[in-house]
Amino acid sequence: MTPFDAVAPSAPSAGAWEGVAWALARDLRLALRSKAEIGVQLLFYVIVVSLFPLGVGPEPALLRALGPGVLWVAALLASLLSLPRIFTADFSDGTLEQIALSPYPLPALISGKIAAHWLTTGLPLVVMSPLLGIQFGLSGNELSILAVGLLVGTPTLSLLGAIGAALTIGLRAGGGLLALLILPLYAPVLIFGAGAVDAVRAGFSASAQLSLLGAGLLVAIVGAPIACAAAVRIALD
Amino acid sequence: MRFAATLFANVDFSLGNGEMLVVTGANGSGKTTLLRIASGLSHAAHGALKWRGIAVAPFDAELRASVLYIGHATALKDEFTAEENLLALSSLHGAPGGERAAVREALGAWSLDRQSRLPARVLSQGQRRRIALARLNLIRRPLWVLDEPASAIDAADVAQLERLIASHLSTGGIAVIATHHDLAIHGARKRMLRLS
Amino acid sequence: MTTSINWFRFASPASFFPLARRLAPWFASAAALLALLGCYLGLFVAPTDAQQGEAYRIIFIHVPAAWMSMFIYLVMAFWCAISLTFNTRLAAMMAQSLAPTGAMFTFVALWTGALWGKPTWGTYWAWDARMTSELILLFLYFGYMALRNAIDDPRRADRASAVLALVGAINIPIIYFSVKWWNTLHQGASVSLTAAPTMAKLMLAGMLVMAFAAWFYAIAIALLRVQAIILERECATAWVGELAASVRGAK
Amino acid sequence: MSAGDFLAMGGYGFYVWGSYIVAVVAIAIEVVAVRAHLNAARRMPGNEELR
Repeated sequence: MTPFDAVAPSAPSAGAWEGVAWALARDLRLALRSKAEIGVQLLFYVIVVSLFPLGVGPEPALLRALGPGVLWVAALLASLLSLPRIFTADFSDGTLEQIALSPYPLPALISGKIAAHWLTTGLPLVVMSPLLGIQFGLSGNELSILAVGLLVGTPTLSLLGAIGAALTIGLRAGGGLLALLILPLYAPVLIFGAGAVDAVRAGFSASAQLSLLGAGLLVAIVGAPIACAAAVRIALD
Repeated sequence: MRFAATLFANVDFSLGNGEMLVVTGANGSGKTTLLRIASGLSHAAHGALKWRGIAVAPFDAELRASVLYIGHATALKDEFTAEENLLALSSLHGAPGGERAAVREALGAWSLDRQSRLPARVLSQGQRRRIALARLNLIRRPLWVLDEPASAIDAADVAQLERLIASHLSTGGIAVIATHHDLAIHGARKRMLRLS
Repeated sequence: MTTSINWFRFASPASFFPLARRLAPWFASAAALLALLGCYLGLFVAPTDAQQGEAYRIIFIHVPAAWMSMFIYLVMAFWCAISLTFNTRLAAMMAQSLAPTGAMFTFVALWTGALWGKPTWGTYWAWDARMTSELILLFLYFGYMALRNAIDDPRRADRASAVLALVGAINIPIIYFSVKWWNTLHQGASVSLTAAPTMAKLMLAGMLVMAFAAWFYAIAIALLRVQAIILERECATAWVGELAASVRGAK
Repeated sequence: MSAGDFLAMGGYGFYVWGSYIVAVVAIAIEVVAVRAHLNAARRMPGNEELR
């Protein structure tokens, strides 16, 4: 059997879903090996949110007005903080090269990595946010819209953030550069996420904001992995 | 080119089935860059990379399905055990089977049975190199691109490496190897390329 | 900016350098003349506005600067797309040479917008939809420039910043409409810059002349800066030597 | 329109001139910066002839 016969699956593009599955399973197992890190991300979210009442005072009406914005900005920062983890470790130990040279399509593999990043950083925020919302005196209805908004918004944050993380692989400029690149792109997600809770508070339905967040997510799901793949290949060149 | 400095120019070679190119040269002469270009990771400033006669861009799907690149980095995750690392890498490259049995057998071939359950971070650099080389037993690819494969491993393992490369070439495989050791590969059509 | 010249022939920095050298002064002088004409129209000829008195004369700087800040980012994204698809260094150099000018126009647009906001709304910063998205555009410019000089290898810098510029360009409309939605949601349709005073023909003429002045200025500055970038990046290659020989010959 | 009125700009002088001066200064800074950048590039090794 010459090596030529045993080449990898003939139609690599057919392997897209296996690629997603491979990356998701591998990154989740990696993340679960260092559970403490997930805890740190979550604690960062809690701390940032809890700092605001110290800054603006405990006055309930004010906290209610600030609540959604604070919870969403803190979610942005928590997501931003954990982005380098997607590529940096793999870049330094050489696995990113092997991933880029795999027959599976690179955007699929990267989607799996981003999904794993969301499950370990975005989802815990969604679960934690109603609890923190109570600190800000948000009503039950507002808390549920906050959680739903984060559920739809945080994957978009991971997807857009992954582009920035891929562009800054191996650069010594550090987190500041990543924040500068990505936070402007986060603005629409923040606007509609926090806007959804405000709409509900004012008695309107938040379906408009949530559907726009959903649309943003779909666009990001299609576009971000492709941009990330290009950025990873550029970084490996 | 690296940082806009030309490392080497008008290098031209083509390899057929069963042929091996050994690239030598001082450190910094561009051996790694040449190998990365050959494996489709990097761009060449000028000139083209052809696979099976067709010019291919970096990360070309056809080339990715045919190349096995082992660079300086061992591509091991510290949190994973030796076995898990190899399982992940072989399934990443869609190696047929890729189950634990083939992985254990490969680790055995490189006398790493006892270390197979240990997380990679506790292993020595030599052991990690051998795990990286164990991929040669697992992943079937026509084109091998190996960057200093014989570094940090002892004589017995170099012999194992030479046997693997010889059998790869005998079944019609191609190899591009950068190395300082003169690998004794008998009966293979060996070509030398020295980068000054 | 891509004039009718067959720029494929000038795709290599070597052949584009002399062209940039010759064209830059022409665009610069055109820009200067138009700017003078524009200022004359704006400050002397244009009538006083009924509602805003003389304050509206700021639009002759603000609106062209705002247009240019957006236009330059799109031209930058165009050159980045070219540099990624055709893998040409020169296209990436053009994008690199435009970014600082785009950032400057964005800053000027923000500054003049604030100074115009004070007399019209009473505050320098009223979170107006266009001004807020202009601010985010400034961050996009700084992001592009920061990424560029965070990467040492010029090749990677070109391609990575190109991807960023394209992702940014796709997001500009999204950012603009979401900020517009956010602004109307919170403030209702307050007076915003779009409700500029009814444009007497003379005012419009003044603004268009200033817009062209800004455009030619941007081309001139980009052509100057691209020469410096070409020299910096191509200085190792032989052609700079030959070029010097030809320049000596021509002198 | 006397020079005084012109400068006063109907009471909005500060804002109008504040805008025009900042624009001119910004452009001047950029022109100087680019010229310096070009001259520095010309003096780089390998470009001596182009000085």
